[in-house]
Amino acid sequence: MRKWFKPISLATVILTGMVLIYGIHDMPALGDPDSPANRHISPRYITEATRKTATPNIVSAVLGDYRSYDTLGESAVIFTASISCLFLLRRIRRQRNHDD
Amino acid sequence: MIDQLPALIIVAPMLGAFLTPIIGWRYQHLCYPWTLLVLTIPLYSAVGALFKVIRSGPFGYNLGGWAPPWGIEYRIDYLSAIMLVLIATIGFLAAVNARPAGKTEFKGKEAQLYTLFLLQITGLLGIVITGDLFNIFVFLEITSLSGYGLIAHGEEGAPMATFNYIIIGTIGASFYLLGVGYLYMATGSLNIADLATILPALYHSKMILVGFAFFTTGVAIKMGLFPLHIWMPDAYTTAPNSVSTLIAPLMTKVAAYLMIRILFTLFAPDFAISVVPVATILGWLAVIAIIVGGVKALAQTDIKRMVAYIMVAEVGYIVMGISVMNRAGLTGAILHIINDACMIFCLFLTIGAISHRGHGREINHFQNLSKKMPLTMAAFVIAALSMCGIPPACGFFSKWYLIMGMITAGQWIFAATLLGSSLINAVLFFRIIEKAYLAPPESQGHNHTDHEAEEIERNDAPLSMMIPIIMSALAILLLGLFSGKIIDAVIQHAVPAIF
Amino acid sequence: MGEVIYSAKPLWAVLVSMVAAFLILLTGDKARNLREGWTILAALIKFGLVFSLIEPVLAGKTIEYTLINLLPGVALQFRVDAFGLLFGVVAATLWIPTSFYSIGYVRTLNEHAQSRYFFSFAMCLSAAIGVAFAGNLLTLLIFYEILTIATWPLVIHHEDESAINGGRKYLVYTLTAGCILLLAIGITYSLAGTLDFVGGGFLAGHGSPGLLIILLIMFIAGFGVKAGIMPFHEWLPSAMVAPTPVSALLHAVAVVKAGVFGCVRVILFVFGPQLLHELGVWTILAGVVAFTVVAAGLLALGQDHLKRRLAFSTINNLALIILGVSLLSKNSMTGGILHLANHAFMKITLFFCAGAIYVKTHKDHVSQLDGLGRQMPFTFAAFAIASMGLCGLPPVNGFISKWFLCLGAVETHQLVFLFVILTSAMLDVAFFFPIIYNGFFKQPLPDVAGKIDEAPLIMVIPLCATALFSIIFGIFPNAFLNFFNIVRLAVTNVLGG
Amino acid sequence: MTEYFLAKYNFWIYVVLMMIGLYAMMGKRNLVKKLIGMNIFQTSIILLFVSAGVKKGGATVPILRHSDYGPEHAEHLIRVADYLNPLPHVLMLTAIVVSIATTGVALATLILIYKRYNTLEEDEIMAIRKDIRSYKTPRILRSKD
Repeated sequence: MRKWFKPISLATVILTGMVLIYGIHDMPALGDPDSPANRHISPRYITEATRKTATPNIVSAVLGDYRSYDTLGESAVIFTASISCLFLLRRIRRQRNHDD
Repeated sequence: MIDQLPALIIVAPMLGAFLTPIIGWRYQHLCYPWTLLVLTIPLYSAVGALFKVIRSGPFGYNLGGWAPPWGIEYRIDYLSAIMLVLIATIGFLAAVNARPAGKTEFKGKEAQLYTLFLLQITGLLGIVITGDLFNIFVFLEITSLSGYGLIAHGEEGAPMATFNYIIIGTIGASFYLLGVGYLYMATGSLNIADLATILPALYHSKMILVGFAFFTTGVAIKMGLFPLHIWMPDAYTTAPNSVSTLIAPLMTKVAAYLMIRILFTLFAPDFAISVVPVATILGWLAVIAIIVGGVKALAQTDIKRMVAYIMVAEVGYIVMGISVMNRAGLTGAILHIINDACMIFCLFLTIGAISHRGHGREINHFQNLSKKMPLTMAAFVIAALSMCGIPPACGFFSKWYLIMGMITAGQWIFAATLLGSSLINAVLFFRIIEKAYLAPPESQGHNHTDHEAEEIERNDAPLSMMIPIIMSALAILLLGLFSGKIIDAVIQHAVPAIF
Repeated sequence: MGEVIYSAKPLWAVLVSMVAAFLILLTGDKARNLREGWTILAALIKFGLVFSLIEPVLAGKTIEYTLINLLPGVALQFRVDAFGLLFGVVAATLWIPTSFYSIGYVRTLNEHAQSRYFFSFAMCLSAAIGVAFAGNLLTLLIFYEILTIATWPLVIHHEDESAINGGRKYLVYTLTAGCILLLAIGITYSLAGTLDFVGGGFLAGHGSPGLLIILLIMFIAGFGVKAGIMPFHEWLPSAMVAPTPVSALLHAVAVVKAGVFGCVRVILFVFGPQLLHELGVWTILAGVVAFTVVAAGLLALGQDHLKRRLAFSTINNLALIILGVSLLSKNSMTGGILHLANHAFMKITLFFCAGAIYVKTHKDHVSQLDGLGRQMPFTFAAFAIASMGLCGLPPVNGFISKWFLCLGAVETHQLVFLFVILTSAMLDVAFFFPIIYNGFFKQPLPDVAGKIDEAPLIMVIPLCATALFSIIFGIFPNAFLNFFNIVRLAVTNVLGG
Repeated sequence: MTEYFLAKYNFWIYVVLMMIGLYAMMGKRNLVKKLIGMNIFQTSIILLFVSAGVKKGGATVPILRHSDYGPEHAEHLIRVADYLNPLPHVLMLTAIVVSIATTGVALATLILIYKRYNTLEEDEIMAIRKDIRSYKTPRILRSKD
């Protein structure tokens, strides 16, 4: 089983890579201002965000207002991680104290 | 108030989680009532949302007042409404159940247990409620991270299982994010409803195909679908009992929900049939999952690991229902998401109670358990019968719809696998029931057993475990009896109209 | 078909023993008299409810009650027609003597886990009545599966090696059958879009002949397991490890008859005689069943264990019922359906006798029963009456049903089946009469000679009662319960006119 | 051909990075290497997203220039092509945080693992766990003593 581990993972990786490369063909070229991503939703952010949120930094405006719930979630993620780490590691310190 | 229900569903448990460590700083014992108090809000709101949907159809909620697709939209339709109720209910009951086991498993750190508990429920609710692909990713990560933190607290092998879960789970979430990226680059949008209108014109774009592939793979990892299930049995077996009751029934189901969303809402159903043969692939993976899950479960003597492998098979059921791409099959899949969540919940609850009373998890040590813990074992029997598909427990009805789906699609092998799997379940569970209900072979001779029965001390689960156990067992029966009603009122609207 | 009455009576008839079951469990071992009181009370109420349905049904009405919608077009629905009523009446009537008998049996033997025993028993009866009154295939399946599960604790009651093995075998057979049935019903639903029983069948015109034949095979295999059709009979003799009252009511009346009932429902109310004639499979079906009749009779000869012998006799008679129905002529159907009721009375008497003998002497092998007849005259007399009935001798009720079966076989011009029926009667003589002869005329074995008297009254009275009723129904087939009229009506419902 | 590659070189880089990361996560037996692979993997996705927001032709960071700023300005005066697409940046800010959080939890778990088994080689851990399950003194710990 172990012997096959590396070949299997290599095969999976190559397969994934091939899928990825297959997808590249239809990708817009780098920096194409007419790519769908640059045309569909973002123009509105650039034109109206500053007026509506009174923030010249559009990234901040989107982060803090349009998509503020992503940011709330983001802070929850950090909070989750910090709580997890804090308490996972606290156990060890206690155990060590106990051992001493 | 009623208009803000959707926001409340997410914000209440999230803020509750933020406050829990502060409360727990001084008053550790208040964390438990606080958690229950907080969880009543999403429960109330979810039920309210469900009734609103039933009354007046799906509705959206624009967060911050920004119209979609520019802002994030919470979209509550029939499917997400019933999932919300499911998650909020099971989350609440799991929280009720968490205290006795949590006291020993998280000694002195209950504040952390309840914080992560609330965050886990927040994440699960968020995945279901939001109508924005990237927002789903964020909630997915909240769910996963709180899951990692909780599972790592388990028994001996838990950290290793958690690390594997982190690696594989991150691959899953990243694949999902990659899918979002591809779709974003092809369309420029992140809103599911918006994407659903743009995508059909692009179905043959290679970007969409690749994005779709990564979507389904990522979700399949989170779901534990067959070759990607390897993290699941270890993680759920080693997890603390107070935690596995929450994570095990819901995580896979929410991932299944996501799969339905992607296959049927984001993409039109015929994309998965005619453009890419993903339905066929999923169907056969499901067959293998059911067989492998069942056979692996047969080999276990640890009841918790056994149930974890059964879950692999149950995921197969749901995917199979999705894969046949017809009304009956999808109805069965959605019904099975609900039913299976209740059954797995009840099983993990009873396993937790049995372990809590010091009877371990080794099936061979379950002698006389029915006399020691009669109510717990009665609930276990109900869940077990439901797993075997015995009416009127709910398992029968989802199985019925799934089989109808297979018949409509003419997939006889799938149908045979389903039926065979319920027989395997019967073997699995009657093995345990025999052990728990029959006197051990040494003490035969009928005249003595009555006296012995009196000697065996009856010591059933503590009240806070008993309430969820009884509720879940009742839910299994009621969901079965009222499955017709549930389908009429909710699920039939959740199935795409073109079927 | 006639007027439809909407009434919750069928539901109550099902629920009453279910409620009683939970009351029994709550009362527990502490108050035995109260617990057994629940059983008897429920048995009487159930009988009253079912009995009150006879009159409207005979007047050509159908009693219907829809509980809740399960699927589009399929509800959890009770519909009492003549055929269902027949099974319901038989099960509800025989529960009363069995209740008394059970009490005597478990108390005399001081059985363990009595609460579980009475609980499961009451659940079984609930399920059996549910099967009888089910208005469509799905409702039937639901109660059928409940019946499967509720019987299991009774089969493994002794909790020893052979009981557990018997229980496992029972579960493997019946649960597999349940799965096959589920699939078959699913296919039926996808073909016809309905599952409601219709006299004369509803499948005609749906699906290709090949598919329908496969469907029929699946149905017969699914229900045939409980009905003990060969080669699915293996579990029944093994399940004889259960306490005798269980064997009596369940393995002679409720459970196995539920299988037969299902088979007949499928043959007459799902497929219908017309369709089966068109498909041309009825001869094959009848052939398979006829094989079971003869083979089970021959196997019974070889059994020394009394209950196993009775089990094979049961298999033999159940097959006879299905044979009668699958011959599809008016008289054979009448005979078959009537035999469903008559066989119940006779076979329960036989099992009661076997139990009474076991309680008194702890003997359960045919070869050990020599001379007991003179010490237990009532028991053996009842045994003699019932076995005469099974052999088809007048004036016991078995004669009437076998007479109609023979008439039906002649009617269809299939003399081979007539031969089968007569052979089976002959075999019955061969494996029952030695028992009676040895019991009355041989010298008793030394260890029992002169020491044995009758079993407790609470056991003897039920078995005498059922034997007496066997004779009464033999002379007046319409006495009290109107069996013959009900059967006539059931046949008319199927064939029309 | 070269142009074809050059026009989308960002994607090629991302594919290569991703394959490296994925291989490290799956094929490596050392847990820290797996974790590093995970980071490479996540970084490649961030790269993909950010490169989707690039606009050639003089676009700058999405912070409004003073000339474009002011409530009296009509919206149509702001040229969309002048600014990079802000949305991928927003998304990736979140994704980076998520990635850091995951790494943090994974590292905490690794510490737990190390304290428990005294090693971070997966094969050795498996061997120790096998011994623990069969109630033997773990062989790795024995050899170190």
